[in-house]
Amino acid sequence: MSIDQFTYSPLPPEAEAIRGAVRGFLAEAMADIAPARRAESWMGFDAAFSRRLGERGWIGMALPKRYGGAEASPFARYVVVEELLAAGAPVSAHWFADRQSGPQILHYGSDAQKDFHLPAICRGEQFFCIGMSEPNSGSDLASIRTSARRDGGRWIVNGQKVWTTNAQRSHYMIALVRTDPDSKRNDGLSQFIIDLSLPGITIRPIKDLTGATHFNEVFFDDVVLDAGALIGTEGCGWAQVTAELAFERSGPERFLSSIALLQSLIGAVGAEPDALQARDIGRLAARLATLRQMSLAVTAHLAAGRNPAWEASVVKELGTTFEQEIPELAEALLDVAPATRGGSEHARVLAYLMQEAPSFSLRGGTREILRGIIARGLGMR
Amino acid sequence: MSIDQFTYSPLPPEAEAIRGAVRGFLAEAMADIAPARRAESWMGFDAAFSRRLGERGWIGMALPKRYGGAEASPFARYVVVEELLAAGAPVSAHWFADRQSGPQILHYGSDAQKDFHLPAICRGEQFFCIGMSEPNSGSDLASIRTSARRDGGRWIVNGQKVWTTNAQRSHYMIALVRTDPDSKRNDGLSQFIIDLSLPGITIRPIKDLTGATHFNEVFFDDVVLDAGALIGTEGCGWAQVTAELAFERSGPERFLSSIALLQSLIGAVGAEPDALQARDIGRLAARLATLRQMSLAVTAHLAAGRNPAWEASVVKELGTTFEQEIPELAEALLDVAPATRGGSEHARVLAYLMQEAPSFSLRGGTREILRGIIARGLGMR
Amino acid sequence: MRQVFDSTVERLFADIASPAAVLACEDGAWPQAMWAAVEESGFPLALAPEALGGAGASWADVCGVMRLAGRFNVPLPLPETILANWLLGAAGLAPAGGPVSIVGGGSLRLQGSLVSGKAPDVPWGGTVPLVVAVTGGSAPMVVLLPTEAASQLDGANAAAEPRTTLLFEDVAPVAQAPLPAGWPADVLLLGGALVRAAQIAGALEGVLAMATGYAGERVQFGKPIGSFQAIQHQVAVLAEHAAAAVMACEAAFAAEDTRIVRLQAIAAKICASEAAGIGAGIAHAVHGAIGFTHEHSLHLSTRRLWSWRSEFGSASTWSQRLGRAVCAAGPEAFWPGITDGRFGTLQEQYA
Amino acid sequence: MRQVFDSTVERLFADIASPAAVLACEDGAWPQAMWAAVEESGFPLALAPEALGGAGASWADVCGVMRLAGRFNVPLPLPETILANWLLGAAGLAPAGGPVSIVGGGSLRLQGSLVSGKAPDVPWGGTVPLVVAVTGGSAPMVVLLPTEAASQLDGANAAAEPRTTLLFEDVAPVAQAPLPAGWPADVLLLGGALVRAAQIAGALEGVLAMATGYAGERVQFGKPIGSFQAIQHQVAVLAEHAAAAVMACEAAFAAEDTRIVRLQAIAAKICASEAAGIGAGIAHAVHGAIGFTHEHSLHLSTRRLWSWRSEFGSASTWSQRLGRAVCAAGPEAFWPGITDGRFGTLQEQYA
Repeated sequence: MSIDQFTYSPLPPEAEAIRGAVRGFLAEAMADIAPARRAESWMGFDAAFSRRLGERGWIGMALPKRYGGAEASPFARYVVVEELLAAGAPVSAHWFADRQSGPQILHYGSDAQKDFHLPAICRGEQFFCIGMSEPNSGSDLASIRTSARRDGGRWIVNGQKVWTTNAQRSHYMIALVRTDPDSKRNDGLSQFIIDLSLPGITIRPIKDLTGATHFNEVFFDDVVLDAGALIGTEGCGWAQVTAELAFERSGPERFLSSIALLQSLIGAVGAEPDALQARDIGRLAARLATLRQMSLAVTAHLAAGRNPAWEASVVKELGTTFEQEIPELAEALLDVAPATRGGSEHARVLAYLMQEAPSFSLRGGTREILRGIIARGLGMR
Repeated sequence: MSIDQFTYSPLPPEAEAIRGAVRGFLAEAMADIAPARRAESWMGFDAAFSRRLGERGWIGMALPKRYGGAEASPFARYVVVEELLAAGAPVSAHWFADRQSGPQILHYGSDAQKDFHLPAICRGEQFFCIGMSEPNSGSDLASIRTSARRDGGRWIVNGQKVWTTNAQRSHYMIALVRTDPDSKRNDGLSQFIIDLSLPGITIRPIKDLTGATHFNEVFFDDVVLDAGALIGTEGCGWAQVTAELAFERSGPERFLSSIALLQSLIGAVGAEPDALQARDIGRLAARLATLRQMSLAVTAHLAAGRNPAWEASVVKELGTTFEQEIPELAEALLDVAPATRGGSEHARVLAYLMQEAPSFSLRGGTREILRGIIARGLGMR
Repeated sequence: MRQVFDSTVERLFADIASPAAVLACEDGAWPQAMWAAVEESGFPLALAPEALGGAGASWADVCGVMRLAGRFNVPLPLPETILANWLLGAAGLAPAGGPVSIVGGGSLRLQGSLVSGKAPDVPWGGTVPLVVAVTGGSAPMVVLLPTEAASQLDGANAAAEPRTTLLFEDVAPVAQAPLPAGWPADVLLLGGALVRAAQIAGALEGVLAMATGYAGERVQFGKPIGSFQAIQHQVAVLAEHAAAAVMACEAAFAAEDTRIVRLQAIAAKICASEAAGIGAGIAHAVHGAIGFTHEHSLHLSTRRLWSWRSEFGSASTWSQRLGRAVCAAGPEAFWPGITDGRFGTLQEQYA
Repeated sequence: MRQVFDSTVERLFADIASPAAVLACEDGAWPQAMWAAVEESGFPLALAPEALGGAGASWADVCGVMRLAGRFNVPLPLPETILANWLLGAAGLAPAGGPVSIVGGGSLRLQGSLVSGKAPDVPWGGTVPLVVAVTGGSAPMVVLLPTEAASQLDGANAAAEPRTTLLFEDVAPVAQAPLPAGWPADVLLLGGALVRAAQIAGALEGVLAMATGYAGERVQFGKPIGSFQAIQHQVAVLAEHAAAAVMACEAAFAAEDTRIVRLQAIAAKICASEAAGIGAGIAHAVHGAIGFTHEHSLHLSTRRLWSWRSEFGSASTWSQRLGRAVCAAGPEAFWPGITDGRFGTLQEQYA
């Protein structure tokens, strides 16, 4: 692992060419959406909006054409995604399908799974969630206890997932569960595509501290799955999950979560910042420009078929720090208190992101986990 | 351990009353000393200056009158010490004798040791160093290997100390060595007062990155000590050392090391700071005022005979952070590059303290050690 | 008096301000029974002079009350009322009955015998019948104003505590008197900063206890997370900053008379506000996902930390004011300023 | 060309710039043999046009050269000479033979055919025979000035690299030509910032390697300190910032022609300078006392990091310039500015 892997990787012209169309669409489609709503970033849910994106071919772009994709490069998808995030578009409905489930089904899925899921994903009609954490395995995924037991040609699932984003609004979950009851730690885990409308599944939304419900508890009580629900290879779930981590950790969503606040801060500060405001805003702009280049460098590795998991961890760690710094700096640069009722639009965006920011370093690998990965990649142990 | 231990502990009027005399003396004695020299803080060595302080009764102030002290309160000593440090007075010669060795000899020493050492310490004529670290025991003092072996009524010392501040300019070392060769870790350690002029002792100064020589390697090759060199109880060296840690970690020297730079920064910024300069300088002033109150609160506990080791660790950790922040902020607030030759006086003070600052979190317990102590004091382990 | 006060209010708050009770106030409803219990305790009049029916206590006596109000997330304008009645008393006016809030900023002015102007983000400004303010201009007056006479813009901070902007137009004060000679016109801003600093210190004690407790219970990778060095060090940093906030407040409340020492009060708000951001961030990092839920009571404290640090002047705002005073005084005056507790002229030292 | 350049200079620097050789230069003596080896390599002329006898390389080609100059603490004005010859070439002037330095700031002005004014802190300004500067005023000129004609004030940065202030009074340039149309008058400040950013990135690669290596060797409490979570996490943060510095530089040097993209160059200096402070602090914390000694070579890098971050505009200075441009452009222009790599008008984009 070396920092030399961060080589300059400009967006190819054919990817850059999409930007104008996306911006044009967003200018129209987002015209009436207030900053406080845009501040939800990729947590904003709007099924109709996702279908509109699907119509334009901006979901599952990298998938083969026969499944409804555009066989576009990861860079083309990158342009679409960064424009959606920068505008604060409500992309949550299709987010996990586009980022993780679609590529994973393409890579590990059976033909039947591909035929069934991928076209619907590309249309923005099938929404996925990712079932990973359990009550006693937050960062420690290897301690997963939810089980799938063979029963003839079927699987019986029992257990519980927690912190599952969007479970209550998704059609399917790709869940990591234990298929070998005698296995320990990372062994004996497998992935299943679970239809969330099946009997025996109970989904209980968890209110977060702002009162919003993004997370869920999902209970499995003798849920019966067809043999076809297994995705990939039995017992290889851990390897399948870790192979996608670089996709999950390096995208622009790992540093753009607070962009709505940065924009509203620039507006609230006005055209003539004082020395403190200019310094901190300029510094954030420099860091954002650099994070974007780092993220593009990882995208280039992914496009070349490599697994830049270490580099992706670097991007996420720095990106999360950036996202979490923005509410702190916004507080420091203007004498505006955060407001959950009344106040200025900026005060409400500030309140929302100040409260959400702690979650940025929890989701997708905590700071401790990522720093550990980075250190081990440097040869420390 | 509780943060409630930080109670308001104002300086008593009789201690405050000394301040004027100290300031008056320093205004005269320090008139010709340039800021870059004052920046050395308690590393500045001037034996003549120490004797002048001794003449005024400002060394060993808390010691009994019969030994040349003033039986003053720890608060009176506090006022003298903070004024010396704030002025950047060269106090290094008598520093360890005043802070640690004198009190320790009073506490653990024999009558002979007291009679011999304490009056000379108070006169500013006997200088001490503290022999703790060894090549393979930096933070890990329990792994000390320098040994003192009984030989009839005498002790034979062999081994090596390192990072011993001022050894090359001190008359005595109080050394922590292993007296029980079969002991492990913290057991079997004892303290000795070692006359550094004895045969078999070699002192080799270590240049630091600025080219200054504060540290030394000290080698002991069959050094013969009288029985009277043992201080305190054989085998109790560890307890004796740890009992004084609160004294060592809570004084104003733990947050005033960069005060010369802060003062020169205020001067270089001028009377009309911009928003960034005003914010950071104001913040530092607030933090300094608070650190001083925290340090005084620990002094009050010490004066009352308690052992506020936990609270002292909090002061040192915050104080070190403050001291190390100042060069970073000075760099950020003015477009002045540090200068080791030429440049402004401020640029030279900046260069000196920027380079010295890393040592602030090494001496007297590293950041890692102190945070560990603080966490354990909160019940974590 | 301090110890009696502390133990009394701790029992009181433990009784009336459970997490559930605090949470129940987030819809903006006024907890009348909770206030009645506080009023019965007499603490709203703690700093009013005995001659005017108050307890005649000093700021030092009520430091613990303020800290505990923060620690228990008490959803009442008790600190504001104590401060309001203190200023009324200092101006020779009788304390107000019931909850009273304060106007820390804005642009109120007295023309003839009527007050006009804007009072932004007044704590519980839409609920309390009265607010105390200091009017601007060359002869500042302490005025007690009826809120029902103001137009009101509803609002709430990040902890859903009411913050109402009041617009006064030719409103006659219920009472008025000149600000005591030599007192600065921003006394309520400074006083508000002081009490918020103490509430922050109290809330930090709370989150420190929660973080320490949780780190000892929660098991990951087969051992309590509190045994991981990264968690230990984060909690240590939280403790350091909580300790600094406590110390800064204790020093600021320690004036022997009922005045506020300006440097200490400013230092308290700066250190506490900085500690608030650091502490809230660490507490959430330690608690992980569970601390991010509505069900866990951590957010009752952290959302207040995120709010209180910005109220009555943020760390930046006060740091800039202090920094300008430090620079104007110059480098030679810096250290004497720290030991004497003041920068600049004597008149600016007290509120 | 990049790979050939990189491997060539890496061998060259490894050969001539050992820690002992670097340290030997700290007394200010000019290492003539070291410079002769560099000059023989041809790199001083890398960016000069082929038509004028240079190598005609692009900025992208020499990014590695600059990084390696930083990594090996090369005590020579090589980056300055490359930059100087680049600007001379862009102005149509022949490259200078030998070492040439640059004037990044100050107040040089051309009156008639003579240059006067102050050039502060010129790298090796007391050693090199010539410096390149851009004169102020409405018609900025690229001038090549003889240092022997200037009064000199000796100085050195924290790494004891010579930084000499030159005072010119009615000095005739050795060569001069108008600054290319549309190029900003601060091109040497920007270019200086760019090369210092790359040197910082290189030095950070060096301290990262040293910290990682030392953490694996040094044993405390019975195990390598690299197995302690607190050390691991610190080294991880060092690696993150070193990576950011490398990336920012690579992007800034990547313009297809020989011009400098302004936003990327500024971003590189900001990110690298911030990384310099963080990285130097962590490297020293990891190394403990041994890294604080003169004998250990860590300080060869850290003292340069502490110097280079302040030279040709600190992180604060450039951040303030960028921040003012961002705010002037307004919130709607922010994201397009990031993707397009510019804020404000086109003329400001290039140097």
